Amino acid sequence: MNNKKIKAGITVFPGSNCDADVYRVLNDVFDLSASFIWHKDKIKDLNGYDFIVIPGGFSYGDYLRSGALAARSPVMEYIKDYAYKGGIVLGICNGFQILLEAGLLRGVMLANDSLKFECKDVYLKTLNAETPFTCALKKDSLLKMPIAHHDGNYFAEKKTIEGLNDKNAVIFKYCDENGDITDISNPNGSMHNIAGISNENANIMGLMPHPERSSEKILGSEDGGYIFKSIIKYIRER
Amino acid sequence: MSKKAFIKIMLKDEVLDPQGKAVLSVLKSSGYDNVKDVRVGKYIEIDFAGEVKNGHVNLKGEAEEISEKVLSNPLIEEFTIEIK
Amino acid sequence: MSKKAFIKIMLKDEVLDPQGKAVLSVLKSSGYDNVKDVRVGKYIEIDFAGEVKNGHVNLKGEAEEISEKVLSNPLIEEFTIEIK
Amino acid sequence: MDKENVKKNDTKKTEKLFGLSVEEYNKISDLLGHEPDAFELGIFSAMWSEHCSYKSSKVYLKTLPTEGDKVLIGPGENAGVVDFGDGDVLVFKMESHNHPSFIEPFQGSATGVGGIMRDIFTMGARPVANLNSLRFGSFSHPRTPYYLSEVVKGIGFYGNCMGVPTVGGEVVFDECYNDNILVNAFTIGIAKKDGIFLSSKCEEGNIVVYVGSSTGMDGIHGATMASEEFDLKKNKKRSTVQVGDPFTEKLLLEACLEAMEKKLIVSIQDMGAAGLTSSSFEMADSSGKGMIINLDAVPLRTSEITPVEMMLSESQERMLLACGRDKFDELKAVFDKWGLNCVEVGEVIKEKEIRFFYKSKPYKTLSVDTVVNGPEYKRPVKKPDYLNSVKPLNISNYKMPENFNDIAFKIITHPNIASKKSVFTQYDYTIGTATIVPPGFSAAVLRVNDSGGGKKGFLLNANGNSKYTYLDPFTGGALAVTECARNITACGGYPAAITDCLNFASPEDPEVMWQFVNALEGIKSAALKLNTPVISGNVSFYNETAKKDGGKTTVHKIYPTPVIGMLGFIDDVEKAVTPYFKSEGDEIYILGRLSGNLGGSLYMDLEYGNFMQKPLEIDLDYEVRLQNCLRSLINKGFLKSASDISEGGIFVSLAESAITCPNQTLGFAVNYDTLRSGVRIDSFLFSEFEQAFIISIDKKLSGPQKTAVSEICNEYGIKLEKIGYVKKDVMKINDKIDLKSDKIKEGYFSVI
Ligand SMILES: Nc1ncnc2c1ncn2[C@@H]1O[C@H](COP(=O)(O)OP(=O)(O)O)[C@@H](O)[C@H]1O
Ligand SMILES: [Mg+2]
Repeated sequence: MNNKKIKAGITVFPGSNCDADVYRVLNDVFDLSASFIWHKDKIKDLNGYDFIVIPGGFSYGDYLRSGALAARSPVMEYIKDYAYKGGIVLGICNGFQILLEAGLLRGVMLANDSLKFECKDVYLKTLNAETPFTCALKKDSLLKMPIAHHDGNYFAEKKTIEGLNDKNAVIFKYCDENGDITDISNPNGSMHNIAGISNENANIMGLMPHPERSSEKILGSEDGGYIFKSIIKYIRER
Repeated sequence: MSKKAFIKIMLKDEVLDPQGKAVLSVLKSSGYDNVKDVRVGKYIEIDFAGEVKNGHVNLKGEAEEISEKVLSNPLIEEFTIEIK
Repeated sequence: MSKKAFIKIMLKDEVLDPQGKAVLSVLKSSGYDNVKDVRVGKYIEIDFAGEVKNGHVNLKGEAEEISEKVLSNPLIEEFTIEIK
Repeated sequence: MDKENVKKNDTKKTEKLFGLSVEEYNKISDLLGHEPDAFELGIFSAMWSEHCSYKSSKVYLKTLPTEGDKVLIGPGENAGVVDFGDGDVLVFKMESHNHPSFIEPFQGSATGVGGIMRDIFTMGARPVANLNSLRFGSFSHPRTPYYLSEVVKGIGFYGNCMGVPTVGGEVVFDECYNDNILVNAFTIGIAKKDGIFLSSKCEEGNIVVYVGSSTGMDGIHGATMASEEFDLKKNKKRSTVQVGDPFTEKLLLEACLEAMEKKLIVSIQDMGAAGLTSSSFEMADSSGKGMIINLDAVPLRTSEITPVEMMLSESQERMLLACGRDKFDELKAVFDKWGLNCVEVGEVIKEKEIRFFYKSKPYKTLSVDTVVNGPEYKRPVKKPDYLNSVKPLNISNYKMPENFNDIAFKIITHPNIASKKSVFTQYDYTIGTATIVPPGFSAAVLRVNDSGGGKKGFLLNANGNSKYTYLDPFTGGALAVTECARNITACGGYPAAITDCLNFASPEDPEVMWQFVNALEGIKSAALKLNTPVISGNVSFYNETAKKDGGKTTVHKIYPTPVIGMLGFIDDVEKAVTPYFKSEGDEIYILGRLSGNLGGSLYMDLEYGNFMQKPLEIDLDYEVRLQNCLRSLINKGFLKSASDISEGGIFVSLAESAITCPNQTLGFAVNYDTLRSGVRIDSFLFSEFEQAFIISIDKKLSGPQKTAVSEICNEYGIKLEKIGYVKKDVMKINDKIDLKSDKIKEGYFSVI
């Protein structure tokens, strides 16, 4: 599939607001063919897409709980279908929250321990570099990316965490600029500094920081671009 | 004996409830057709220390004061308190 | 006749409640010394349409379904329902 | 609302006039030929309120410079429009939401942000950045933490949910705002030059369409309330809080832009203050037309609402628009897609009147001209008495402090100086992938993502200095403009245009009016000289509160607080310069001239408890040369950093340049010859708003390059003086200051 442009679908819920940024980065920076999937579109299946991004924002205002209402909207049935069949799904920020609420990933997001919205650069440590989302990285690579969220405080029962660890499904953890995973480098109180996790098969990943906002040097970091480069590499090579 | 205050805080009727509105629209689109309206409020449980010196009555007073001054904005919200 | 469901959603005991913690610290620093603990949850009122065809029992069932599937996240929250 | 008619000249009932004076009431009766009934009175009181009619400020606002080669649309529309080249335009405005934020800081500030964004997308522009300028009471006042935290949360709640980055602003604490906080919100949007929408384009036969949220009882009489002095006994007015729903506004934004793109809208006006009243009358008036409005069709949230309440409701997230009858179905399909109301509520007619229908019957008819052409006053002015005691400062009358390290630390950790990081990290400033220089530095720098690969960008800054305006209204007004320009120039940008938000006490007080008139003169002079026309703005009067202090009632007035929001341009965002030092060893210079005037400074306040002196006046001709010189040096790539000298003086400027560097802690060693300059060391360190910049230059600059730098300075007639070097970890100035950068940094970042 080398000559064809990779096709990406970007879901749009009422209240999504990082959809345009992801669209621009995928099309203009990575030269893919990305298009929007409006939550009400009558799509029978999503097989035409090489991967799906659930972008950030405030779907349904994030009322009730972040991501909760979007997770229960009809298009998620198709996403679930797509994902169960092995399709690649990346949820960023609110997209991560939606994946959790939809049960595609395990655990929940609580309010940041500061109880405040936090917008700032963080460092991430790559724990697993053998996923579609990280295969262009090396294990332990450090990435600088911005976060911008109010509910990024990952929480799960002990059993779930053990499960994640067993399956190598904790993909990214918050760390400091030296790669040390410390309390101080944890921006939101997230359990074990978890910033990004996948499902068992590693075809679904949720990530709190924004790779689309850190894919160009002029924006202060190109590190987020590795997430997209990984997906591209994986698709090209599979 | 330890006592608890249960405080329910709702937006006043005439005040817009964006959360309720959003929940309503999702319920409708999920086929719950006979849902007519949804209002979302807060529920707060306050646990008072072991020895409540001044008894039940004052506890209610204290809970009222807390509700009015700290927990709610009387301009847009109203609260009800139960002591158990 | 129109019916209402009153749904209380609280975080499970073992889940940390940062909002409750924040309220607690505000109360303490405002001199409410005998407040021991605060938990913050949600209170949701659902108004069902004028004619409830299937009566009381099913309404409760419907409210339960809504609470479980839409309103709460069973991983961290638990709910109680009252129909009036 | 009271259904009973108000009797002429019955002064006991003036409260029921909703802020109208008895004379105004009588004039309305004359115009109508009868006593206004409740409906008419409601409409007039809203449209003739200070907030909607600008009756006290209009005559003066007309004198502002509003034209320039880049200005496409000046004041008068929902927002001003500036040409950005390549077919792009920028649309911006600033608005106050002071009173609602005081009574409900979270919702008040949130709806303030929502309101200003609506002003921008009404014009067809997609909002791309927000700023906010905030004033709270004394930092130690018990209510201040509450206001600060709620206001910031409210702003973040709305802006973050909308997906519009909040990239800058200011936060000031002063006792004078204890009972009147100020929340001024600024939004800028981008549009195509041929994609601008106006409220003045209604054509006969168009249908009038209501879109967005339903109408409820919120915010009724908001417009008149904002125009009345706070008064303890008027607490009952406090039932008028509006609740913001940014989620709905996001949908409204997308729906409006989609409908505009599809050319389904002829004319559009947001429903802001005085909701349906102002939007319908203003749209009719600016189009030279009239309307039929069918009140039965207005989407309602509650059935128990009277016609006048419908007209006055300030429910948020609503718009009124006119569209061709043949386009309505298509229009409705767009709003349906976004799940929003889209209802035909009337028709545009030729006769300049609004005919209301209610319960399927004609209800009332009002002449558009009569309602819209409210009074216009040239209110009495009087120079305030206190100004007679504000004299130039002679610092030699004040004993030199012993320990400069202490006072320096006190200044850098003063809440008005210390970092506002804990504020702006609650705002999403990275969304949009356009923020090149984030908040925390001089001006925000943004790029344009679909400029076809070009590197052009724009800069934004907001500033006001109420203490200086209090001490010298003219200078304060001029300073607000100049300081914005300094911040923009220090990044390498060209100041282009401004918006203003003029926050004052009661215009019925001649002394306040004097402050207003003179501050406006200052803004005018600076805007003319710096070539930054005023393209939009807002006036907020009555920021004062009557309080009973021991039986006696005193009126607490805010300092006159004109705030300026400025837009600047830059050709290449990659060439933007930041204010912080870059590497050890770089040379530090002062570009410009120092006056050493400590009048009105924070130093005088903190060290001597007296700041009632005349502040430094601005030489605007020199200022223009200075900024041109600086920009020229930046454009040639000679500078590694540039920072203006604002509150706290040179010490603060140097210290911030050292500690705000993102990935290292720098310091400096500075030596300034006080003997030769004849300026006392404290005057050197702490005099504020000097007409000078602190710049740093690579020590490895070649001889010819250094010559080029001098030549540029000579060409503009600007002095350049080397004062030291960038160091690591320590801050040293003469033998007076010797501080650890870490300690300063820790203090600076932990106060707020
Ligand atoms: N309310 C606010 N919202 C966003 N940014 C803010 C706010 N207050 C201050 N800032 C940011 O903090 C920085 C310093 O502000 P200020 O001290 O007013 O700067 P200056 O004196 O250079 O104008 C600026 O980048 C400004 O945009
Ligand atoms: Mg400033």
